[in-house]
Amino acid sequence: TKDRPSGGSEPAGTTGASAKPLRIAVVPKGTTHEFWKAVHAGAVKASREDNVEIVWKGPLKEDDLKGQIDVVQSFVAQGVSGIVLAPLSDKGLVAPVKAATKAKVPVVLFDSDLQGDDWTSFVATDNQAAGKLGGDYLLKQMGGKGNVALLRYQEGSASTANREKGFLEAAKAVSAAKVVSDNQYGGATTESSFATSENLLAAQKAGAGGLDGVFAPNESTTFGMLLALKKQKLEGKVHFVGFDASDKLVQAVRDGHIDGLVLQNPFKMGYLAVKTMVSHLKGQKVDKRIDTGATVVTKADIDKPEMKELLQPDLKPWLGE
Amino acid sequence: MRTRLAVSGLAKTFGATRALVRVDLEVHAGEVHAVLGENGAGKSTLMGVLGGVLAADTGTVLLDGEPFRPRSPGAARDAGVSVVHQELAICPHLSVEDNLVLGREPTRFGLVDRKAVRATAEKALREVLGTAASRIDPASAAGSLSVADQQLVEIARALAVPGTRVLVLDEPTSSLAKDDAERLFVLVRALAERGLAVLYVSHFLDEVRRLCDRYTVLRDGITVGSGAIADVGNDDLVAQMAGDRSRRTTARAGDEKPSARTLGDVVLTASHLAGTRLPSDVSFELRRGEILGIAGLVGSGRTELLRAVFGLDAVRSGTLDARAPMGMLSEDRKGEGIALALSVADNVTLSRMPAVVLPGAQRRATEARIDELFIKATPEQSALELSGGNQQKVALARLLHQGADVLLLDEPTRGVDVSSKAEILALLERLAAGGKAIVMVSSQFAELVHACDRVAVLRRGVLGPARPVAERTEAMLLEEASAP
Amino acid sequence: MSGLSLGGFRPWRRAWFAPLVTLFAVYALFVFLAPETFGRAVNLATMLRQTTVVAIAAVGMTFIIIQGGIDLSVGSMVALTTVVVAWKLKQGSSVPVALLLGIAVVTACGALNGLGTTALRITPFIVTLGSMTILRGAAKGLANEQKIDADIRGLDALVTPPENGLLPPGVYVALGIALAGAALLHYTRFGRHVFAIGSNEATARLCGVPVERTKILVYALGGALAGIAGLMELATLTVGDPTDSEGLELQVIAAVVVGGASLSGGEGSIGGALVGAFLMTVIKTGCTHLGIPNWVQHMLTGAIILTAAALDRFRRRSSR
Amino acid sequence: MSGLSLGGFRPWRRAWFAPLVTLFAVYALFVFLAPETFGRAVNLATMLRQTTVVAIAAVGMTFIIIQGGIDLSVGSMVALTTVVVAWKLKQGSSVPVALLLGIAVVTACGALNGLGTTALRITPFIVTLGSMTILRGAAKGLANEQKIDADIRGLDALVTPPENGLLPPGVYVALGIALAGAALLHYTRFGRHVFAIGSNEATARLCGVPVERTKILVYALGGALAGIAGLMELATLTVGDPTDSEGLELQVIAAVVVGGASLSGGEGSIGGALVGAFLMTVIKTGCTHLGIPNWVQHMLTGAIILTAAALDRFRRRSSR
Ligand SMILES: Nc1ncnc2c1ncn2[C@@H]1O[C@H](COP(=O)(O)OP(=O)(O)OP(=O)(O)O)[C@@H](O)[C@H]1O
Ligand SMILES: Nc1ncnc2c1ncn2[C@@H]1O[C@H](COP(=O)(O)OP(=O)(O)OP(=O)(O)O)[C@@H](O)[C@H]1O
Ligand SMILES: [Mg+2]
Ligand SMILES: [Mg+2]
Repeated sequence: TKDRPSGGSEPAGTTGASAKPLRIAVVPKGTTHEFWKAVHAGAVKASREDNVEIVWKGPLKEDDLKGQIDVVQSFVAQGVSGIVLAPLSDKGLVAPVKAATKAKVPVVLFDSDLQGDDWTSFVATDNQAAGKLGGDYLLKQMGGKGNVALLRYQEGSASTANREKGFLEAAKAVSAAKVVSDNQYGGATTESSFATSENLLAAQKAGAGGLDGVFAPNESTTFGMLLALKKQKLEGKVHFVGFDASDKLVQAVRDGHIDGLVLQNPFKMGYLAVKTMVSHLKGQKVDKRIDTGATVVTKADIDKPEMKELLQPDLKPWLGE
Repeated sequence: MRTRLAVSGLAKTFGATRALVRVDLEVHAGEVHAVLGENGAGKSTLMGVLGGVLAADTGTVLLDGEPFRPRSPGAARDAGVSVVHQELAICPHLSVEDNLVLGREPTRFGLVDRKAVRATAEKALREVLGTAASRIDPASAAGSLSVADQQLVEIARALAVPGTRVLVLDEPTSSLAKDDAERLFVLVRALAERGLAVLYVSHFLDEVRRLCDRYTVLRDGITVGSGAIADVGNDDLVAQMAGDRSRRTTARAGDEKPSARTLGDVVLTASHLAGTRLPSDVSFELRRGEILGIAGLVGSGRTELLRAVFGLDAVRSGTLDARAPMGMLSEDRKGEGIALALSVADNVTLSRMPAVVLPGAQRRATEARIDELFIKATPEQSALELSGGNQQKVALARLLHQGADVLLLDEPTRGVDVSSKAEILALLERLAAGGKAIVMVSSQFAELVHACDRVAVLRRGVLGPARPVAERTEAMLLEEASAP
Repeated sequence: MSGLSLGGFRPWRRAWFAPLVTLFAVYALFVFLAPETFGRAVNLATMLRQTTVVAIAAVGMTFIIIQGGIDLSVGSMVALTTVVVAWKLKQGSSVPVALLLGIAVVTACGALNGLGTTALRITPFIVTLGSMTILRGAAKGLANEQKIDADIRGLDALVTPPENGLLPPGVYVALGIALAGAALLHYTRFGRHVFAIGSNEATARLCGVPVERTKILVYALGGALAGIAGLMELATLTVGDPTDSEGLELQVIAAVVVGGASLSGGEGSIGGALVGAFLMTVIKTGCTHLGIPNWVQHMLTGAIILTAAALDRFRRRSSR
Repeated sequence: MSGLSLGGFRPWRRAWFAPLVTLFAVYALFVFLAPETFGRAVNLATMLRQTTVVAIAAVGMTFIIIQGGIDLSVGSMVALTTVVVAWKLKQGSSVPVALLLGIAVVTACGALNGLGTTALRITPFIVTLGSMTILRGAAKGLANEQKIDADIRGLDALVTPPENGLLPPGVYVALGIALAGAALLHYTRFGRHVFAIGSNEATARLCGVPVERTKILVYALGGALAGIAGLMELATLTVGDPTDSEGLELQVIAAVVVGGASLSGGEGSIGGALVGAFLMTVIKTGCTHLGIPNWVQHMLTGAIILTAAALDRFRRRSSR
């Protein structure tokens, strides 16, 4: 942006506090999904390398747009050096980000997109492509035919909506496959995803072979669906591709209950986002878009070292837990 | 005389209960008309219909010859019928003056005119309280007043309505002290003189005799008699109210004198007891087999004395030595006396229950109390459905069921009909004879003189010595209570 | 009102009548619309299982509401239980120790709620709003703002139907709790005291009812049942989840009140609460089976809550 | 109690006193701990701006609570307003038309809440729980389960500070509403009737207070103010968000009750509600500034709600 601080030593937002290190706020969409923990770890790693201070703060409630706007505004009022943000809405955060830029607090986005271009850089997975990747893999496992269902995440969540869109794109490209349900939302928690999944499976007569494959677009829906499949003794019988990872999900891949998980690289996302912010604050030129990629992990390649790195990044050194 | 209000063939049922069956009533302009009847006879239901609170099932009401069918209390009031209901109707959070103008707030430029409110309030209070009006601060919250003062505020509110043609007073004096009641009588007579028709419900026959011109008696929702008060004796009235019910054992009146009782050991001793505000100095001693009466004016702190003794209010200084379990009957029936939503059975047995409650046993215990106190109710009825006097009896039944040795009674016979009152007093006698110790507060000094062994007078929080009732008369008590 | 009606059997006078009628109507409708999926016995079993958490919590809430209180912290308590138990299990405790600790913690929280309303005399709404927030924070803190992924060592058997049966043990646990609760409420002194306090606290106090103690016990009981509900939740989720059950309190309260309880106290029944809880599950499941979009499902749920309440009003009026 | 005490000025007797003291204490603490960031004027302005939504809704809720009711649907109403207005704007309506329509819709919803409590005589908790669910569904349906992305044509100016000032127009709007509300409550018949109904509804009815009409008006007013709060929310979000403001109702109720209102009706003040609302923002912002983790923030918020309530109890006891 135009307001890049000159000289690189003193960020414009903290006039008068010359000797202080850079203070960068990192604002995720929530704080309790494992995904954000990995982002946090990546951000900490970057902050240590560059010797800056980061403040990690998400909305109190998972996925609460107003809460996130309040947090961003608070950081602007505080005058942090920069804000690294995963916007909960591609429009709703335009104004706060604009206000931040106006107050000479630059913003780097990660995970999800934002309209306009008041931001400095965007570090993320291409969600639609990742959804399509998962969809292609699921249909391949199903032999290119059969009934598939999509368990959606939550109304109005852009990143998962894009994954859902990518998945449907893949499913609809195969004429022998039929999408039998795509309007059920699992909601924000595992518990609601589980109940919805159970009902969805029953409604589609999955037990009697009415369903050949399911797709879930994030960690909580994947876990909820996994629990429901297990409960109805359908694990391994219905093909299942999920999104993101946790210990239980990885174990399910090993057990053959989940065919595959689409993995992003949250650690890298957090790391690169903070790195990008620091470079920008130091006056270097940064790319407008940085893709952190997505891969499908399957039972076959789960023990490969590069997958291990993605699945069980060692967060301890960074989060100290 | 002109007929102001003519009621004919009025009927009203609540579910299976026939509260009014066939009521006829004629009230003239300029008279005070008594409506009499036992507890549950249907008096309050009738007043409810006149006041627009209840809608009658059948029957007609004519007001000055015009059909009168108010659809709401407001409509009745606007048509010239204003009612003081039996149950207190006060908004505790509002100030006294706001209560007095509620529903008719004077406004100026769309805003409440505080000056006019204050003027109206002061005028209304002065009318009812005369020189004693200063004891109620119009700006204070109505909830902080004593029950008696709340009742006076309510009466003042009804009187303040301009254009009133019929004034209905449903047991207005049941919680008033003598002097306030006297003032009210004078006022009511003056209003009648001015041409108002006044309907007056009361269980005090002396009062009725002094105040009213004519009467109508209801029994089980039916008009069973009416005429001029001067033409009937009290016994006749009581007989009309009770009908052929033979339960009235007037024979018991014979064994009423307390002299036969023997006093037991001391169970309650108070010495220089003082509460946070009232009372300020109370000392007495109470023995088994004894009924101690406490006389006093409104605001003298009788209620607070009992509450302090029972442990409901904090004690500031002094000592209290209670050697037996106590039970208390509150003067605030709705607030503390009974739980309206519960059944009669639950209310009666609440104070003493086995750890496991068996419905059959509970019903039997309740039925015994219902018979004992002549309560017009069934055990499974909700207390909400009872008439005021019957609710009072349920509260008393509950206390009896508790079986405590020391009974603290605050206005035990409030709202109870004449025959039941005699029964209750007789029952207290028997309880005392059975070894219970009783402290009784009543604004009816005659009742104290009649029922107690000793009476003490409470004046501004200070309790005088308890003297044997033989040495005291109603007049002496009143004199001592109101001494400056 | 108080479940002690001794007259003839007049079901339409009972608190649970209106919700039960609503339930049958809604159930029949869904069976009619989706006979092949919704009408199956296994679906009934699934719905019963899905109701256990709300049902168990609703038993406790019934006591609290009858007593004139309310408990907004029940969702947080359930989440806290899943976290405490999972954390203990992860630390290697034996299953009984972990379970007991979990239940003990939230029982204590419940008792503290009771203390807040009695000793501090703050309205229950505010006390439990405060503890709802505090306990949510505690759960998140204890779990490190993450799900706790512990080996739950067979706990999931609670919500898994046995080989040769339809209903998992959890459903029987819930039924047993409901029966015990109903007996406690209607046939013991404690239960009558709960009704009395809710109906008129001052009167109860005057009658010598130990108001403070009863209140604290009621809230502690509510906590204990929230703890058991939390175990069911953990058995279902298999992880300790600090963000779990947000908004559960409203579902539980809705179940109890749809079941005929009055929020001003003195009225309510456990049977009604169970029916109310099951009704919610039926609506949710039926909508999913019919593939009805989420937003229609929201509107239906609201409409049915209102219908049940309106029917209940009708009962009350006609019983006058 | 009713805010009309004509005696001496005894602030500690006032309903807003305890929350105000709490507010000052908490504010001072945060300024002390983070003088360079929390103490900045721009931070105060930001906090005031962030409070507008809750504050405006709390004015309406104050009326409802004083009148003896409660409104759980206010969060859904705010969300519905953002959706209706964004949808209208997207359809090309002019700004005033869209705004008026949005406010009219939720005012009608409020009036329907009132009708439910009067005509159907269902308890407010259940009526508004039902409408909370229905309106949430309606918002999602209308928005097609998506955020509505419309050009809000300068509406965001409402919450954007002008070039030469600190406070955005929205803050003044909220203040104006609060003043008008306080005047309505204390100096008009309508206001007195609201107090009277909450204090003793039967008495109010006996005195000819138009109870039904007043109640419907109060709920409609609550709806209208939720609508205006919704406009502020839309101005902040810049999108119509059907999932927005879930749980807002509890924040608003907490603000009103922390501000000294009684949930059993008859008591409450607008000043107290504003202080309560601002207190919540201060805690939230202070925690962000100090980098306090979310779970600690939860616990702090709960603790402070309880402290304010306990202080208020103390006031009431000492005023006896
Ligand atoms: N809401 C109600 N539901 C059912 N029954 C009722 C209701 N109100 C009154 N009743 C019944 O109607 C009858 C008449 O009651 P009412 O209150 O008119 O008596 P009352 O003559 O005023 O008695 P009291 O002298 O005790 O005040 C009683 O049997 C009472 O139980
Ligand atoms: N909570 C209160 N706050 C302030 N004044 C009160 C309060 N309660 C009662 N009072 C006043 O204290 C005085 C004594 O009240 P109390 O009820 O003890 O009198 P009492 O002799 O029992 O009269 P009553 O005949 O009404 O029962 C009354 O003047 C009353 O107005
Ligand atoms: Mg009567
Ligand atoms: Mg008294």
